[in-house]
Amino acid sequence: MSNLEDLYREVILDHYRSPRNRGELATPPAIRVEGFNPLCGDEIVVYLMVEDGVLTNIKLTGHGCSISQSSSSLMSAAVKGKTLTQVRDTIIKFKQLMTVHETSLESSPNPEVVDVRTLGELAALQGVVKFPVRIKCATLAWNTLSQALDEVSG
Amino acid sequence: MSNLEDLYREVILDHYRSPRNRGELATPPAIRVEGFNPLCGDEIVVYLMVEDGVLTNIKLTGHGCSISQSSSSLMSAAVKGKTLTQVRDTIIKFKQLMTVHETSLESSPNPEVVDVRTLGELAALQGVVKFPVRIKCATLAWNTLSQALDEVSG
Amino acid sequence: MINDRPITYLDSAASSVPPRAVIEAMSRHYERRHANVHRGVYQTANESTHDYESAREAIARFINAPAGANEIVFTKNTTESINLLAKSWGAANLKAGDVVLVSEMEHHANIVPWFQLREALGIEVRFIPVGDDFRLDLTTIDELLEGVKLVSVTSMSNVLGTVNPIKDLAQIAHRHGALIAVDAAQSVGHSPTDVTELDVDFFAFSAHKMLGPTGLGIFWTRQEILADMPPFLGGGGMITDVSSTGYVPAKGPTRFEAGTPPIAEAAGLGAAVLYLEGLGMDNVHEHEHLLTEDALSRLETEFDGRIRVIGPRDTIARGGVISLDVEGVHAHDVAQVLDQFGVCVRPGHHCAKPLMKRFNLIATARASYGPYSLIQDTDVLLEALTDAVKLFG
Amino acid sequence: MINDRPITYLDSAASSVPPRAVIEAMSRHYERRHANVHRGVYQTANESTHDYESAREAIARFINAPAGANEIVFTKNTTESINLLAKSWGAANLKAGDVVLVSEMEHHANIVPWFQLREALGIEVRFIPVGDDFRLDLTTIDELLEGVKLVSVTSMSNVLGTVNPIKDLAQIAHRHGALIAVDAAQSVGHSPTDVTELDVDFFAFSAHKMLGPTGLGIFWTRQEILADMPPFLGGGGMITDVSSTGYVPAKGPTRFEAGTPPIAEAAGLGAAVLYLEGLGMDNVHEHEHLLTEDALSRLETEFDGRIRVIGPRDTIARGGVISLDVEGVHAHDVAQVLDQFGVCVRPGHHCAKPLMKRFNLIATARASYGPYSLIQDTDVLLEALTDAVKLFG
Ligand SMILES: Cc1ncc(COP(=O)(O)O)c(C=O)c1O
Ligand SMILES: Cc1ncc(COP(=O)(O)O)c(C=O)c1O
Repeated sequence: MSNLEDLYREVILDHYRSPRNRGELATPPAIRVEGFNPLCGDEIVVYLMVEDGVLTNIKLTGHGCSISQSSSSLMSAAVKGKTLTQVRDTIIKFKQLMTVHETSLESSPNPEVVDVRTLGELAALQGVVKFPVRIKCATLAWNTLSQALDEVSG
Repeated sequence: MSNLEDLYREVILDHYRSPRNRGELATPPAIRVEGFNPLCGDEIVVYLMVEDGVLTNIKLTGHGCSISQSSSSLMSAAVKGKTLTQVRDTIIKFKQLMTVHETSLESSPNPEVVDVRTLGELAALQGVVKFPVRIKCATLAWNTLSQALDEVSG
Repeated sequence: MINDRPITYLDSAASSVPPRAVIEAMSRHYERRHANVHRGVYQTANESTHDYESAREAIARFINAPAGANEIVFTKNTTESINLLAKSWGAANLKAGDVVLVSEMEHHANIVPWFQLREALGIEVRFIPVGDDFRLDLTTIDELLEGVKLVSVTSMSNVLGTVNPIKDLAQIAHRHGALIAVDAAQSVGHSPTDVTELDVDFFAFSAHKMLGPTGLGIFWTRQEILADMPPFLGGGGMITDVSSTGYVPAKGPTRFEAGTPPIAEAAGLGAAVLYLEGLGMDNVHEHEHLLTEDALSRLETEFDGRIRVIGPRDTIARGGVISLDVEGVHAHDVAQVLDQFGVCVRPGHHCAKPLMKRFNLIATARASYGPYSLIQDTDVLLEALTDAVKLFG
Repeated sequence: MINDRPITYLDSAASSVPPRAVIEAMSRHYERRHANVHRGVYQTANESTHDYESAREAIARFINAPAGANEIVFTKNTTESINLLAKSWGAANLKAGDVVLVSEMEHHANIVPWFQLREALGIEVRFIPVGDDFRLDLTTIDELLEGVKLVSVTSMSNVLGTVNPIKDLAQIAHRHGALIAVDAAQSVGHSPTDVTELDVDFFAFSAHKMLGPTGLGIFWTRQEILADMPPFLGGGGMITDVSSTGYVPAKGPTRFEAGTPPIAEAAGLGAAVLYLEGLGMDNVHEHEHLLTEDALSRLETEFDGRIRVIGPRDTIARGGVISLDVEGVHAHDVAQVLDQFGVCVRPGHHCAKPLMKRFNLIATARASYGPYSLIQDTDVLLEALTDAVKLFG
């Protein structure tokens, strides 16, 4: 059986209690995108500064459960200062980490596709896939970031 | 168990095949009332002549199943030429005959209330109560007659 | 058992008999997995949601919805599905003078909602006539389609058994710029369904006519159309936000699923789909086709013309619904006599009064087959009919 | 079983767990009596109709409808019942400027339909405020009732547990010439109900919250009002006649029951009513009252103020719904931890966003009792809550 320590790893609780990159950026020049999960009421606002193909700054506001909040905090730490290509790559990797095998509710991340060692702290979120309803919480920030990047590229 | 001979007595089949008092009366002086059973599509039109408190003539048109048709034919024979008081009395007796005891779908007519011997040919319809869905067929003509009498009395 | 005779169920067109697997799926749902759907975190709530959402996926697969489960809305029955079409899509897309083209063989469920829309908006409701061969008379279809915004027809008549050429109609409708809706209540449980291949726009049917439970209907439309349909019933589950000043409707099928949906019923439908897929819809169709062919030929030869079948004699494009008109015997009486033999058939206008009028009938006695029907059922039917004819001489 | 722990079901406010008698009544219906209702002649069709109509009678008795079963309409859930009220009675009797008075503690089911009517007709939707004591603030009720045609309030809040003074509100509403509708989803399965004594005009509730199945709701109104309500959904069963030019709606409750109704579900509801009558609604109420009193006092003393109950502390006019706000822990996380103990509670806004906003909350974790709840359930709940508080430190 899935168990709580898998979900609420120390790193996650730490990012929940002390979220990184909280705050706002002036728009413009920054862009601002909102994400919303109507089922649980979680909200996230992502502010992005992109200069010369590099995500130079990111800030977050919003509220939600420990998973959505820590995931957004972890995300901000993982993508800040990276090139857009690297950011997109990280998003893809994270989404793969969150993919449940259709055939089972008990899935674990797909080792062939994602090498968790390349994910750093983000790997702490891999326990979420054992709790399928919480995947939406973990991916909210990432989907919002994805949308923000689409706006950047036009 | 209920069985078919109880429902389709010879008298009933006879009235179905050779209905009495078919036809129409000129209105006025006659009055005309329609009855309709939306569930099975049975329709009946009753024409009544009432003179000095006596139902001097009755005619029927319409269509429906053997029970509704024979019941209307039997009714016309039973009430024609009777005083309105007698007619009302017959209607009440017939309705009692059709009353199912709430507690059982297998009911038979209530012998304390209706003396079937006073009903003449109408008694042939007593088998209908064993087939509760058909009671509506048997009472259609009678309800229509009842309504017509209400119109007579204003 | 009726009068010590086993029941011969020949009323599948009204409601099918769910197999044990379906009944058990629902009992199991209530016993072990019951909880309200969505918003839950705990295990049984997940399992409940899973039951509900996998039924949506099963149905999407079963009718081959191009964009899958996102196109499946659960309603309470076919009737609500068609009302949803009329009152959401119809009210938003039709205006006075626009024409909705139905047919003379429609069930009231595919007539009354359009009459209601006529009252509300002043649209015109036009009828495709039915020919003496009990089939749609399409000779003037191009004229009939003048001004038509929506064609809404049944895939199979619940009185005649006639199967309509939906794919052809879809082509013609689209050529005239009209959309096409299908009342598929009678066909989905009896033959293979492929909305993508039919190239239709809306599809409505009921779980209880395809071995599933009562209380659950299905509405399908293309994702693009669904996305633009305004909400219908308002309440919980169909919103993304509500404040004291307004509300924001949800996206996707849940926009049309206000309140607690028929969850256990969806679990039952999921099981019914698996059961039908196990049988194979081609096999179901072929099985019922053989039963129908056999019954029609015996009815023709064994009653000296005293029994008339109200429906096509040929069994190409014809389903296992056999409406009978017994000379001199009212349908109600036919059904009554048959009941004494344990034979369940349905007398009446079958909620298709315009069609009954077209053929000058008050009522027919209708026998209809399901996947579980056997040729022995027909034997008992014919034996009972013989008795009915005799009784009324 | 979850993590080898038995399930502690504390989510009855979302959906109750049907007892075996209810599940079996439905299975039996499908196995032995299933057939479509009405219009049938054969035995199983009669029995099916009998199941359906006796459920109508059982419900009429259970809520003491003055004119009996003729006043009971079956819908699919509370939400549809309120939509029926708004879209049939409301659309026919309200006009621009008329006011519908709801309260700040309503479920979306009793808000969104009125917002929809506001869009359609230009009515005003006004809110009775909720005080800091989590009860309706009725200090300005006479002013609030200015121009009001209908008061529509919940008998018990699904978030706060607050039981509203419906009888008083009915008197005040009637004095101002308004009618009163009650969203009784949360109360009917938990305390005695008497619509005659309450002297209300409309009543809406769901089978699945009173030990019955999903897919079935109930709408009650007085016979005189029902008689004048225009049809809502159109289709079979709700008409007396249909021709190619128009239709005549049926009289009585069936006018609002288009299509095949939830028949097996009605059989289940009939069994649920018998079951609840067997327990005695006074006993059910007393039982849940004791559980609630005990839980509230333990929550107060055992958590050093880290857990706040969002709802009245006193248990007079209060039901067994306990919403929790755990300091520093999101409701989603509370529910997740509780799930590991097999405890089923519901996190979220409970479809009452205006109320959540009123108290500046995003979500609560809600525990709720049913007739089958035990004090041991509370023990496990508190044990699990202790763990949650500890985990998030
Ligand atoms: C107070 C209240 N009203 C209405 C509803 C809606 O009931 P249903 O979802 O059965 O339509 C609920 C339950 O969710 C409720 O608690
Ligand atoms: C062709 C057709 N359309 C619609 C319906 C209505 O289905 P339901 O009663 O499940 O809404 C039926 C069945 O009665 C039907 O046979």
